[in-house]
Order: sequence, then structure tokens, then C-alpha cells
Amino acid sequence: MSASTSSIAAGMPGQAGQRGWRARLVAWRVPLSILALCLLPWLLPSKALAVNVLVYGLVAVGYNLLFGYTGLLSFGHAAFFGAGAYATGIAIGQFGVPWFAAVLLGIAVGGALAFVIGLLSIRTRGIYFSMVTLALSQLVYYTALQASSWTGGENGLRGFTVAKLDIFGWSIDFLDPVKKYYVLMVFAAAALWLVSRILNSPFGAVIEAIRENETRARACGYDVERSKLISFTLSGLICALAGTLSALHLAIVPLDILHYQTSGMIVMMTLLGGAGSFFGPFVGALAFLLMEDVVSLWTSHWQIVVGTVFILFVLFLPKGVWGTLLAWRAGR
Amino acid sequence: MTSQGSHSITRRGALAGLTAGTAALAMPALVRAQGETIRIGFPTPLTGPFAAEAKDQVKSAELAVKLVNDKGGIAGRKVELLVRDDKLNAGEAATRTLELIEKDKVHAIVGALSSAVQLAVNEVTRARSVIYVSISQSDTINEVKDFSRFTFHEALNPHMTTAAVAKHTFKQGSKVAYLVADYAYGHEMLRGFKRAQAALGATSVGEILHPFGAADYSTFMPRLRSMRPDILCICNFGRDQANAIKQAVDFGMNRQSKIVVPVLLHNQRLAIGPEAFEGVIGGANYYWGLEETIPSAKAFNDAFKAANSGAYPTDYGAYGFTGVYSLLLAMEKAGGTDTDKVIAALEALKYDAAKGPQHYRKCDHQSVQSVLVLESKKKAEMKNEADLFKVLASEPASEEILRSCSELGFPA
Amino acid sequence: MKAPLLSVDNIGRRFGAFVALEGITASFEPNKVTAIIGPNGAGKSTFFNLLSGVLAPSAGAIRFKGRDITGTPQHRFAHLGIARSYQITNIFPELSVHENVRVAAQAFRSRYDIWRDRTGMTELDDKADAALAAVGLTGKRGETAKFLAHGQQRALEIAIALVAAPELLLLDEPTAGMGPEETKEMVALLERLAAERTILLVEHKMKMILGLSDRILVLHHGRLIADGSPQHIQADPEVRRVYLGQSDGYA
Amino acid sequence: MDAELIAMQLFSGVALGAILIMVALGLSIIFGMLGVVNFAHGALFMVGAYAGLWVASLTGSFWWGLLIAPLAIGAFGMLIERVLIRPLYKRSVDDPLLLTFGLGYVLVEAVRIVFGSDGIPFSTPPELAGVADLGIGFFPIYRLFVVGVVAIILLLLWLGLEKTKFGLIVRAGAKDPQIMRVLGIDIAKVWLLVFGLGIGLTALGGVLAAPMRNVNPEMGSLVLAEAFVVTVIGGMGSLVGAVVAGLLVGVAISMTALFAPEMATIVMFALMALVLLVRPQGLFGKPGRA
Repeated sequence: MSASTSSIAAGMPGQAGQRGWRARLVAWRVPLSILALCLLPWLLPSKALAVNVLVYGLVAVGYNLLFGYTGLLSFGHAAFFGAGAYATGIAIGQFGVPWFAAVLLGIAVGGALAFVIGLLSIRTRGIYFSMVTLALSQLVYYTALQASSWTGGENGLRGFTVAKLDIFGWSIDFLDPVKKYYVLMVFAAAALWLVSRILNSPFGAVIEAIRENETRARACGYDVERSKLISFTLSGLICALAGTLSALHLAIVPLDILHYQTSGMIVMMTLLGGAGSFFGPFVGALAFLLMEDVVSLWTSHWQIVVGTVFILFVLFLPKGVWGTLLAWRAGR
Repeated sequence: MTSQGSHSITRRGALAGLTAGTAALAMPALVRAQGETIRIGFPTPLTGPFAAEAKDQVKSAELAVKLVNDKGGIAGRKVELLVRDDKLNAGEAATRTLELIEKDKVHAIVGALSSAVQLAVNEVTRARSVIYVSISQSDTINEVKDFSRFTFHEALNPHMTTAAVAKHTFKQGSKVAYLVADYAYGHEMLRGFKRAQAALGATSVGEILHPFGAADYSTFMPRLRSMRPDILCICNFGRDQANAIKQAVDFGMNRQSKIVVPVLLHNQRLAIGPEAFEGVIGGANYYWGLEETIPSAKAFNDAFKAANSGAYPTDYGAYGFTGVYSLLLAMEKAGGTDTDKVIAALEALKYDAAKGPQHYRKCDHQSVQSVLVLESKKKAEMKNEADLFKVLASEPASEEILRSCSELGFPA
Repeated sequence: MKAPLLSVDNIGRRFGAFVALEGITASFEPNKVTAIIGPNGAGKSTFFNLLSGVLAPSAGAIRFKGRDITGTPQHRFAHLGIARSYQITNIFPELSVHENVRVAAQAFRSRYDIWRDRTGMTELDDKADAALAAVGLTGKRGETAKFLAHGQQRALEIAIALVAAPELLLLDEPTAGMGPEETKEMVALLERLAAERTILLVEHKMKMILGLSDRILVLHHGRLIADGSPQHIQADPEVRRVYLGQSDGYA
Repeated sequence: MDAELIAMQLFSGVALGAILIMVALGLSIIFGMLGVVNFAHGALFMVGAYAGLWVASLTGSFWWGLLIAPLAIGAFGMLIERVLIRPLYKRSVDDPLLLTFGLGYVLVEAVRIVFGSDGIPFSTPPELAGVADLGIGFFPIYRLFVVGVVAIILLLLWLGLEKTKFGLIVRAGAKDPQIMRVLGIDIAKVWLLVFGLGIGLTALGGVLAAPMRNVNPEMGSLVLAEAFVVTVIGGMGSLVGAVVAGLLVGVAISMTALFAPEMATIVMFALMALVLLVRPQGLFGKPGRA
């Protein structure tokens, strides 16, 4: 096994040979997740929390494509999440771009940034890859801090509240939390479909092969660097979409969105839920945010609980909540 | 009544021990308030570097609520404070504010400790026509771009603070060197000082911008020394300020120059100790020592000490009191929570919560109030643990130390 | 003499000041088995790494089917028709045996496509099954690769290489770590494979080499010290001197 | 701009570099030997500072804190290695990284619970208070003392690595862990000691930094970033690299502080990104690892 492959990332076997319930779960995973997302706002204590789960779940899904399926531990995904959010906010607030175009622009800018950072970092392996992504994303953070005339600097980006959405002549009250949730959910559902599409595709088999054994994949005739770059960019695109949704939701972009602590949180969520599994990242985001919510009920020191749970997961449940459930169900 | 007192709406409270006492006091049996409870949302950073200030804010805000409830509430309605942890993160604060508005259906929001959090809350409340009383320092919120007719700025702003501090420290011909945090708040303070400096006939011998959140300032010291200033003006906040002052003293800057800061914080001074802060001059919205001259300060101190086993209120803590106090007073005058009526009442309000007369200026909703200029005491001069500062001056409430409405971009 | 399939012209490789390989010139005819031997550190692995594109030579040129392929990126080699196995088993451990071979076959069909279904390409299943049949692993098709016995993993690795239908097969110690029984099976497999393709192998087991190879190259200290038929090499005094005291080499 | 100021600025840079070296050394030693990227390094720096403060307040002397805290936290480091990290060696390099990331969270919050979130005063020991005239300008005596301590630690480390059997093992092990297995050395024990040493060094850094920077639960997070930058620039695992890069970064920050002060933090990351792109293994790193 190549050294750069995380045993956590390699937690899940490939998909092609799955049988029975497992195959049915894979076939139905997009409709099932959309159903779960539809119910989500009615199961959680607040709609704002539901949107947060949606946004962070989506970031984790995007991140999982790289970490869980391609086996690359990036510590810089906050950059793409943030770039999507900033691009959307700036487009609406400073250039009056219609919201839908601003979403597309946010995805494009985040994806372009992912392509550039990917191009620079893909050449390194293992720990160095994590370090380069961390360093480059911190550069993005400090650049945003300095470029305050564009980004609002430490004060954050403001002044782009979308109160009403016009879709094909309909006008939707975007301040209504339920309507807002379902509009944003449509984008998340599309992204989930795309990720499922990628995982089902021949390219999905390639990145899994790279995760499993980079040397062997290269000897088999795969251009490993190029495949990693594509995976990195796709992953960045999805995180950027999550960023644009976050911007539309909160109507602000906090500078902290770009900080490496955000990257760390994305990693934690993905791992808690189960890297390398389709439902895992959403389960992880839900678990993380709920844990924060519930624990901060009885102590303001919620971080010690979150940190401890995370350590226990790394030690004993590296497949995460969902991955462990699957493995348990499969009787291993 | 506080957030800890009832069940479903109030899950995410502050520390239970902190509020349980007042909650019990605030619920006398059989006094059933008429009509719906008035709910005030209170986001504050219970976790993070300003947790101590945040906890003081919660205590003070709860005191303001208790005083009103003890008198029978507002138009027969009880007031409830819903405390939320914003983690000093603007995104988190926006989420909590959305929850407060959408789920808890609060009638108004008071709070925030950092400029970024305050602007985030402002953005959310402005779009949803919810009244917000901001208690964090910022010049930005006064400007027309971020103005919201629903938002009232109860805190000082950097402009007025620096004007007052400069007035009592800069002299004709003073040579001033500036060490400034390179972000909006730092720039605002520098701008304020330099305006005052021009008016007072002092000169700048140099300005150094330092990266926001730096831990080591040693590399700036040789250059600052070489400027040979009479006054070293350190324009940053919190931990940055503490580290910068301590290291300036290590480099012997305090022997050569007077160290001046825009804002002196009670808890920050406690965390760093008297040696490093000795002789440092800075501004403040409140200091408990004000009780010697101002009756409302005495009343506030006494009530606070009674409710918190003898602890003294602090500067940022007091914002919790003055902010909630002014809002509840306006609601009382408006006879309820009708947004337009409360806004009208706030605009017309004259109040003296704890530091003398205050009122909200009509154009930008800035609270016109006194600014204290404090000097940090020597260890030997301290009479007790809380006796930290000497009050050098109290710059009286006046619109003169504010930027004019037209300057802020408001139509004349 | 037939046109050579592969030829190397004065190739060498340095790592900083260290010379791993120097001045190797040789050409290889189609459908022959050539063994490369030499003591540890002789440069055998470096030679293989140059031939499979893992490393680029720091001097000289490599020609394959008459074309200069010096400096071609490694992943192109499979497409040229050169496949290899590694000294330490190198498979996809978490995938099933069938998936291991299937994904190798896919490299010649689809590499970046995200719009099709991977399961739709049924011809890949057939190719993979054929390769598995060739190495005798049909019965293990559904098992997860990491649970196979060592010998079976080696065979799987050869199946992965075979599915590329290579004209040149580079095998780095295919029987490393195998017991006598497994070795025997592997030799039989190699004999079958040798009938229709060119094979270069690095090996230590002399008896096996003598039985299997048409030709032997001897490397020592990064240089080619002998090149000839097994009989010729056995008689070579220089080779005898190099191997003196290295009895395991002849074991 | 006069020559004295530039000389003084250079000196400040070197002094700052000394502190950077202190935190980067431990990170680099641990990575070089164990292949573990310790994300809790900054948190342990902070824990070291608090431990020093605590011991100093118990004994009434800074010197006891300086001596005992690094030893105690070093021992705590060994406990971490034994209980939390050792089970992960069989797995990939990513797993210890993730685990220590979580550990950092826990340590910071634990300190907040025990010592409060405000920070605690830590004054310069009276023997070392005041400024010294260097001829080119004034410099705090305490900072000169820190430079001295770091120099002594470097000398001791060098002697330990070059002249002792343990040092020989460590050097050999850093080059090729296989060798140790062949030689029949108990790797587990060596790794335990090396981890303890690395953590002890960062704790010492924490105690040394406390009188300069105040003590608060967040003091480690910036230090972690700085330590990463220095280690990556120098080459992860290279001790010489950590020293050279520490000085380089110190001087770069200090010169930026003179000419474009607001860029003093960003320059660090820019330097790191540049090195990683041009020479991913760092200035003194071994190419194989990148």
C-alpha cells in the first residue's frame, strides 16, 4: 500500500462488486439522501441549524471526494469554501449580479482556485501535500484579510442580502427559513447527484485505485497527477458551491471561513461520519453540529468533548459512524 | 426571568450556575404577567479569548432584566433574556441570530463583542426589521453603508474614544508614534487619533502597521525607539494590546515615552498584571470607580455586587447593562414591543443607566455618552484587587466628539 | 536476427554522486525470456525502473519497437505495451480480486470519463476474467485482495500486468518469498506466458532461471559484466568470481 | 534609514529566530524519527507555559518552573506517545496527524477549564528584567537570556546526537528505520524517548516565551503555524534545517517589519509556499519524503 494513502481514507472497499442490500443502497443513494434532506428541517431544533447541516454536509461531501475516495489529506479546503462564498457575495453586493449567476460565478471562482492550488500541491505527497495545501490556503486567508476593500477584511463581507429570489417569474421570499432551506437544498441535491455520478463512473474507479495504490495505478497506465488534479478541482467545485450557499444563507461572509481551523473542522466532520462513504460526510456534519449544539447546552467547554470524541474515533472507529455501521451490517 | 428558567425555547443558555440564582429570584409565584413574554436575544462570545468579558456582559444584562421584572415587567409583560454563544465568530453569530429571530421569535437583540460579529448581527436584523442594540466598538456601524434604522449603537465608537483620550494626553508639540493593528478597527483608531492630533497641535513621528493577531512585537521596537516619541500610541485590542504593551515595556519604551491606548480593559489588565500596565493611559466606557461622582454608577455597582457575591462590574460588562437598560426603558415608553414605536422611543430617549446622561443621536443611532480617560495604577497604589485605574478625566457626553451626520454620509 | 523489441543504448543512472547504473547496452528480441541477475545492490532494480519509466535515465537512450521512449512519463509505458510487477507485492489491497484486474483493464478504455457508468463496460469484466483464468485465480474472483495467500497475490499482480496485453513483461522477483510449492506453480505460469511474449525477469533462484531463460544478463556494481546463454554464463569466470561466497545466489 | 537601526533589526530577527528554532526543533525531531506530524505541538507549548507558571507560583521561583515544567511535560509527552500514538504506527502517516489535531483541541480547552480563559500574568524574573545597551541599541536582558538558553540547548543536542550511543541510534534511525530493526534495537523505546524529548523542547519554549508574551490558552495556535513554517522551510526532520530556517524566518520577519510591517506574518507563509514549490522537501530535507 502506498505511504500516502490514509488508512482512514481507505476505510471502504470499492463498489463494483457489491451485492444485495449494499448494491441497492448504492443505486438508491441519491433519492435516499434527498428524502433525508427534505425531512431534515423538521427533525432538527431550528431551520438555521438545518441549513448549516446542509452547507457543512455539502462541504464534507466535496472534501470526501478528495480525502475519502482519492486518499489525499488536504488541509486547505477552507480556501475553496471561502472563495465560493466571497465571490458570490462580492458579485451580488458590489456588481449587482443576479443571484443565480452569482452562484455560478462562486462555483467557477472556487473551482479555478482549486485548480491552481491543486496544480501547485499535487506534485508533493503525503505529509507535504497536507502542508502545501495548508500554507497556500493560509496565503488566501491573509490575502483576504489585506484586500479589505473587496472582502471587508476582518469585519467580514456584508451588504448583499438577498431578500427575494426570482425564478422563472416566481418570486420566493428568501427570508422565510423554510423556503430558503428548500431552495438551497435543490443545489445541494444537484451536487449530491454529481458526486454519485462521479463515484459511479470509470473515473470513480480510477481515483479509488489511486487511493488504494498510487504506484500500481501509475504502472497500470493512469496519469496519477492528472487524475488527482481533476479530483482536487471537482472537490473544490463542490466546496465552492457550499460556500455560495453559505453566503446566500447568512448574507455575510466571515473572514474565519478561510482560516485553517475551518479546514480542520471539515476534516473532522468527514472523518466522524466516515471518509470514503457516500452518506458519511452528511452524517458527520450532522453529528458534529448536533454535538456542538447539545454539549454547549450544559457546558461552554464543548471543545473538550468534541476533541475527545474525535480522538476516540481516530483510535477506535476510523471508518466513522456511517462506515462502521456499514461494516457492522456487512458482518465483518 | 432568564433563558435558563423555562424549557423548550431556552435550551442554549449561558452557564447554568451563572444564571440559576437570578432565575429563581425572577420568578415569584403567582405573579402572572399579562400577555406574551418579551424576549431579548443576547449573542455573546462565551467561548474564546473574551469569555470573561462575555460572562460579565451576561451578568450585567441579566441584572437589567431583573430590575425591570422586579417592578412588574413592561406593560405587565415579563422580560426574558435568551443568551447564545456566538464564539466570537461572525458566521456563528449570524446563525444564532437567525435562530433567535426565526425560532425563538425574539422582540429584539442586544449584544456582540467584536466588530465583525456586530456587523453580522446587524446584517441579519436589518434584513428582518428586528431591533438591535449593539454594544461593540466600531466606527463602521455608524456609516451610512451599514446603517440600519433598526440598529442602535450603545457602545462607544473608536472615533469618540480616541478624541477623548487624545484630548487628555496629546499636547501642543507632542511627538506621537503609532503602532497600529492592520485591520478596520485599528485603522479607525488611528484615523481618530490623527484627527485629534492635528487639532491639538501634536505631530506624528511615524506609524507602523502590524499584522492583526501578532504575538511578537519585538521586531517593531527598534524602529519605534528610533522615532524618539513622547507618546507611544498602541492602537490594537485585547491580546494584541496586552502583548504589545508588555513587550514595549520590556524594551524600555515606557521610560522614554508615555504609552497610550484607545481602550483599557479591566479583564485584560488583570490578565497581564500591574507591572506592564503601570502608567498606561487609555479610554473606557465604564469603570466602577465612577461611583464617587455619579449616583447611577453607585446604584449599578451596588446592585451588581449584590447579585454577584461582591464582584465589581467591568467596562465591557457594563455594556450589557446599559444596552439592555436603554432598550427596556424605550419599550416601557412605547408601551410594548411594536417595532416602530420602540424605534421612535429610542430616538427620543434620554437615559442615565450607570454613567451619567446618554441619548441616541437621530441620524446614526449612536449613543452620545461620556468617555472616561483612565490611567493604570501602580501595584503599591492599589487598595484592593479591583482597584486598577485612576480616573484622569471624564469627557462629558457631547456630539462634538462624534463625526458629523453629513460626514458619515447621511443626508443633512 | 529479428528487429529487437527493446534496446538500451549506453544507459546509466546517478543519484547525486552515487552511480547506480552505468553504460548498459543491450537489445532484446521478441518472445524470449531474459533473466537479469547480480548480487544485492548490483543495479537490477534501477535497471527495471529505467525500463518501466519509474526513473528516467541520466544518460543514454531506450528504444521500444524502434521508437525512442527515453523520458516518457511512467504512466505511458502501459500504453506502449510494457507492463511490470514489483519485487514487493503491489496490488490494490482493499479491492476484490476481480476489481483489481478490471481497473487495470479500464486504463485502456476510459480514464477521465465521469458521465458513463463504470459497471456498463462489460467487456472489461470479460477481459479481467480472462486474465484471472490465465493465472489460475478464477475461483478467487470475489475475494478481497488483501486476504489472498502470498502466492496468489503474486499471481494477481501478474494478472494485473497481463490484462494490459503487454508485448514486454517486466517481472521483478516473481517468486520472492514463495515456498517450493508456490514457486513451482509460478514457474509453470511463467512458462505458459513465455510462449507468446517477451519477458525480462530479475531473480535470485538460479535453478529456476537456468530452466526458464533463453539468455542471462549479469550486473555487478552497476555495470553489465556478462551477457549470454545460461550455459555461457555458468562458465564465465568473472561471474563465478563475483558470486564466490554468495552461495545463496546459486541456491 | 541608518545603519544602526538595520543592525538592530537584524539582531531582533536573530533573537526572534531563536524562539522559532525552539518550537520547530521538537516538531522536526519527532517528524524525522517517527514520521508523525504533531498538530498538538502548539498546544503543548502552551501547556508548557502554564506548567512553568504553576511550578513557579508554587515554588516562588521562575528557575524551578524553567527546570521542572519541560521535564514534566516531556514525561506527559511520552504518555501521549505510549497511549495515543503508538497504536497508530501500523496505519498511515495521516492518522497521527488527525489524532494530534483533536488532541490540540482537548488540551486548549482543558487549560481553559483549569486556569480560566483569560490568561494569567507572568512577569519577567527580576534577575533578568531591564534592558541592556548593545552599542547599536537597547535590548531586553531577558531576550538575550533566551538566545543564550537556545544556544546552550542546541549545543547539548548536538553533543547528545554526535557523542552518545543514543544519538547514534537516533541519527541512524532517522536515516533508515530498517537499520534499527536489523541491529536489534528496541525501536519502541527509542521512539518513546524521542517523542518525550520533542515535547520537552516545545514545553521549554513555552516557559521561555511566557515572560515575553503573556500566558493564555490560545498562545499555542500561532506558534504551531510558525513551527510548521520553519520546519517545512528547513526540511521536515532536519535539525540543521530547523536552525537555519528559524534564523532565516526570524530575519525575514524582522526585515519585513522594517520595510512593510503589515506584511510581517504573510511573508512567513509566502516564504513557505515558495520553498515548497521550488524544493518541496525543504532546504535541508531528504528528497525521498516529498
